[in-house]
Amino acid sequence: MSESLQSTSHEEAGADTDHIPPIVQFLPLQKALDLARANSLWPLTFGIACCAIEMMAASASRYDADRFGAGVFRNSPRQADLMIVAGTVNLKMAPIIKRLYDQMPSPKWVIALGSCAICGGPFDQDDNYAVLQGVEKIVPVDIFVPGCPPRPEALLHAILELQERIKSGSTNATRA
Amino acid sequence: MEQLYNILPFSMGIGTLAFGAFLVLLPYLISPRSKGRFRGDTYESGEPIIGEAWVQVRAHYYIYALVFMAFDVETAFIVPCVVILRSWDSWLPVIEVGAFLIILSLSLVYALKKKVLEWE
Amino acid sequence: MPLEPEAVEPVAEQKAVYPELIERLRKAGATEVSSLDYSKSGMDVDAQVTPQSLCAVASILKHGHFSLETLVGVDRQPEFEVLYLFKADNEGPRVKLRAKTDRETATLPTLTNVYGGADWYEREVFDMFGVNFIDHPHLRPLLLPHFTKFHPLRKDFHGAPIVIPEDTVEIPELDVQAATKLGQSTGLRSDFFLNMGPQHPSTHGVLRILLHVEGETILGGRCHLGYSHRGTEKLAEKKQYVQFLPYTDRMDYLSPLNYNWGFARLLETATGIESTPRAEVLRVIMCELSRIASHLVWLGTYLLDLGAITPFLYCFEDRERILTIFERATGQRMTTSYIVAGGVRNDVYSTFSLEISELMRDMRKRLVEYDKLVIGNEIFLMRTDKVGIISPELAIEYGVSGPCLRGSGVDYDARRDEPYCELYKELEWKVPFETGGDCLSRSRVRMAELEQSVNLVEQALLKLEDGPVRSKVPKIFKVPAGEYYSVTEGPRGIIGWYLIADGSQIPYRLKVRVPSFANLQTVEQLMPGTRVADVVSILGSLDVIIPEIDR
Amino acid sequence: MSIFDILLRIVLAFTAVITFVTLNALFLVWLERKVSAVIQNRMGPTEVGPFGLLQTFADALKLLGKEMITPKSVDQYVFLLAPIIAFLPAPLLIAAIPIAEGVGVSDLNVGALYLLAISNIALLGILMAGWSSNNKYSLLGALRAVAQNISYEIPMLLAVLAVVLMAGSLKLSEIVKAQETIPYILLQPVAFLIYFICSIAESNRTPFDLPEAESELVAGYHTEFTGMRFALFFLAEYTQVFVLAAIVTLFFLGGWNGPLLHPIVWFMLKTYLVVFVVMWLRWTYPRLRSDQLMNFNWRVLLPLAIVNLLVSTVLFRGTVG
Repeated sequence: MSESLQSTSHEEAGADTDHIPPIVQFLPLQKALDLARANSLWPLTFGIACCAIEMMAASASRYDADRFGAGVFRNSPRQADLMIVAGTVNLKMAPIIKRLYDQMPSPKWVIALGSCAICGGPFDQDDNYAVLQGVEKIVPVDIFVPGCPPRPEALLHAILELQERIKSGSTNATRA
Repeated sequence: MEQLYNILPFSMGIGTLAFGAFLVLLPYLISPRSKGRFRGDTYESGEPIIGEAWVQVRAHYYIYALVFMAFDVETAFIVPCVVILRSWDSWLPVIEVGAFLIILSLSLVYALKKKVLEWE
Repeated sequence: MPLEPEAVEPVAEQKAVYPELIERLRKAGATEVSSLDYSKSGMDVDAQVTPQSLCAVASILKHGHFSLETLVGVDRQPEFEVLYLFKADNEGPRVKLRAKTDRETATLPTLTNVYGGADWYEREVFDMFGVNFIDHPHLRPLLLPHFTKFHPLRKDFHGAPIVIPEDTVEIPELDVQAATKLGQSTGLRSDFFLNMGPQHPSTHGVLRILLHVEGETILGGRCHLGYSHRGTEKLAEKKQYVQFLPYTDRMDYLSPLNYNWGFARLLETATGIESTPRAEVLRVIMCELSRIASHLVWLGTYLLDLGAITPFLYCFEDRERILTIFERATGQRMTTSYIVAGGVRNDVYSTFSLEISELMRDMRKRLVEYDKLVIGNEIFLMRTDKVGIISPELAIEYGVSGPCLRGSGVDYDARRDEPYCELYKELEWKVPFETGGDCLSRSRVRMAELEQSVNLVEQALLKLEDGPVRSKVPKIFKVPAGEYYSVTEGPRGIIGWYLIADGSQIPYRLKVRVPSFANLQTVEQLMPGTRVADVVSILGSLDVIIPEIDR
Repeated sequence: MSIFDILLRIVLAFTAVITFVTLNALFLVWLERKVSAVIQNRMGPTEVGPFGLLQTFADALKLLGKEMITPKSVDQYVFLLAPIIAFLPAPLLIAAIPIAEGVGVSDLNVGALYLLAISNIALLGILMAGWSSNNKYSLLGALRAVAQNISYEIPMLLAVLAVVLMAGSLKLSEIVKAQETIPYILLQPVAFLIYFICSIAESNRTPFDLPEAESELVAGYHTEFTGMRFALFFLAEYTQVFVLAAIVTLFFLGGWNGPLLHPIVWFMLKTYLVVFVVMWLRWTYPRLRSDQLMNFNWRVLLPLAIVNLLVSTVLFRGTVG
């Protein structure tokens, strides 16, 4: 138990080395792929707490994330591009999130939805024994969405923002 | 043209295999790769797996397959009979097909009675 | 600071409310049996039991058809005390048993032989206080990860650094054995273990069920909880009463208002503050709306579990309309913190009644549609009829409540049988119940409840008269020392709050009795013999909320 | 005709078929999303291209640029081959379907049998996928798929035979020609129903989508497949839906027969109408349970199909002879 899961991955998370760049690097192709990736963000069906309900609302009729191509919720991480961490991550859940993130194929992105996923939210007491103070400690996060829980519009905005960043090649996954 | 018809499925199949292989291999060149620690783990709702999925399959499934084989082959036998029914001006093929189908249904009743077709 | 367990004044000398019961409890070995004032403490009978007599006393209660509502562990410093809360069906008394154990040995006999439903409760106490229950069939951590070495609700525990060791990737052999134990192994090598959850579309959050499967038939299964455990009960011991209110929203995020009300009612029973008439009406309206919204989510997600996607979107659209009203009235869509001790936080906006009555009109039409198209659907009937039958006995033994209990033919609803609001007595409505006990019955009960809630809201709107929405509440909110219990009926069942106050601004111990906990516990009993698809159907029909269970 | 000529024809035909398969699948996925959106009071894809038409192109391109993960514990070669095998029948089927008199890659004289036989290759791919993944969800999905497909195969074949009986040929164009005056849906309504139900089951669509039952098995047999491998299963599935609709059109709806409009237009109209109905069903119904599905086949559909064939044989002989 010399090194803990969270410290190693934190180092990985910060660096670009989490992704190995493709063998063939050809700028127009890369641009085209980035454009396609931006417009087809399939989220992983994955809700932990309150925010998950707002995530569901964002995919329901009124907000309809499918308009932006982000409505195809995939249950298997193997087919998902976007992990939306919606809810409080505690120390029992953290290894699972790390595992799911690893199982997703590259390039992949993470949205931390809600205060709990950002920093522990209302459960951020100094001596809280259960709640991980921010999901960034285990997986690299691209977009943080504040709120408790954030409104569905906020999630849509985050998706649009992520799309812009993917197109401009400035996310954790496509920077390499 | 006849020639073309005969080799068409075959050549089509070869082409499709090649196309499929191309599609499957191309991403190895143009996609980035990740190197997470659990990348190659079998997915099972995010938990580590207990045991393999390659377990023994019950003999029941085998019987199931046998029943299917019986029915499918029998059905295939009717095909020529049915096709030429139109050009034969006789009740003989009708009686033959009828007898065949009745035997088939009897075997179905038997299989149902023996509960071979209960799926679990 | 050590606390006297006998903080509440016993009223035994005035009048014993249930003399016969008290006599029988005494005979079975209970000491210090006394009756309490229900209106002040929420309990009728209080009895001290020794570890030796615990099972005998509980057996008496079991024969009297009491259901085990919850276990409350308390660190009395130095000794530990475990409170067993029982409830008789309908108008019967609520009974509290108290068993003590000292800090060093920390052992008590298990109650699982008498009440099967004690299983998870004892595991939770084991988790939180380190109390061992002798002969418990599966005394493993329930909410905490198996690698933690601390007991957070002990008073001498002051936080621990959050470290996730690497060896969490190994599944403990004990868990595997436990899943096997529930099913009988067939001796073939065709059986395997299947993890359902924590990331699974139909576990409604982060529940994990370890299934022991052969083909598609389930031999046995164990639930693993705690993937959303947030230490709320420990936090409560650091927060002032007023500050704790927002945390109640986040337990059951589908019906936060019902939780708000439960907590407000607890504080009102404890301090004697009364809410205003207008606030009472507003509470009923908001909570019934909340119940509608919650049941709509259940309907949508249940159909999603059964493979139909479209109803989910319709239900969510209807729910959105309710949330819009919540947002205008309370400022938040989901985490409302609206109902506070002494009333509600603020008055509603001018077109409130108009909007709601319009919504309710539309709701009635939609309910007819749902009933015909969804609940009447042939495939839906095939998937739910005679699946996952909870017998009334099992329901009572496990402390099942809410629509699940009423689906099993037990006619109990706290709104009617323990009226915590005068309005429920005045309005015209009925408690729907079905006798099948299967998924279909539970579904039908919820559909009927939707209709009743619409009824209630419409009638309550007519009673909405002008007036203050909050009575006078002291600036510094203190609760007099004592033990209080209060019960409200949420969309999923009984929400109970057990408070041990020491007279300060901070609770000494606050325990929430959540309905999903008991409801979910039955699933381990229902699973063996069914198919994988049935598990999904059963889970959906129980309508559990995981963060509420894990807290 | 020289070898070169034949080769050129084959290459041309192949290119045309593959292009059609791909474009058609992309269009159908788009259609599915739009149809579901309309049914669910939503908009569906709107942002990428006009009416979101390019949405599925973006999806496909994205999948092409996605990492291929081969999990550690899989059976490597089978795992690699499975999606390709599953995709194999798609072009083969399209190639055998005539879309109008003389229009089409080839019009085999055993067309009806050929279509039914070839479409089952996909099942092999599914079984390979499920077994090689070494994943329990996949395994259960594959077992379900095999059991379901082979079960529904028999009544389906019997239903087709009833049609063949009327037309007296296995050649697809002959079958269409025989329906010039009256489509077989009117003469053989029971066979139509049986065939339609069975073919929905064969293509694993709701309410028979048990092999990939999302709420139980996460993603069923293709749980472990990433990127393009997963896309191949998708391509295969949607082509199968198109083929099933085309067969329904050819066998029961009179194929390209119809007044005023061009035959090709008629054929496409009818086919996409059937596709729409299949989608409509998907977005309306819940899913059956595996044992209920099997019982429905062995106890209802199969006896019904046998009786139907028996009765039509007798009636046909009686009226014709």
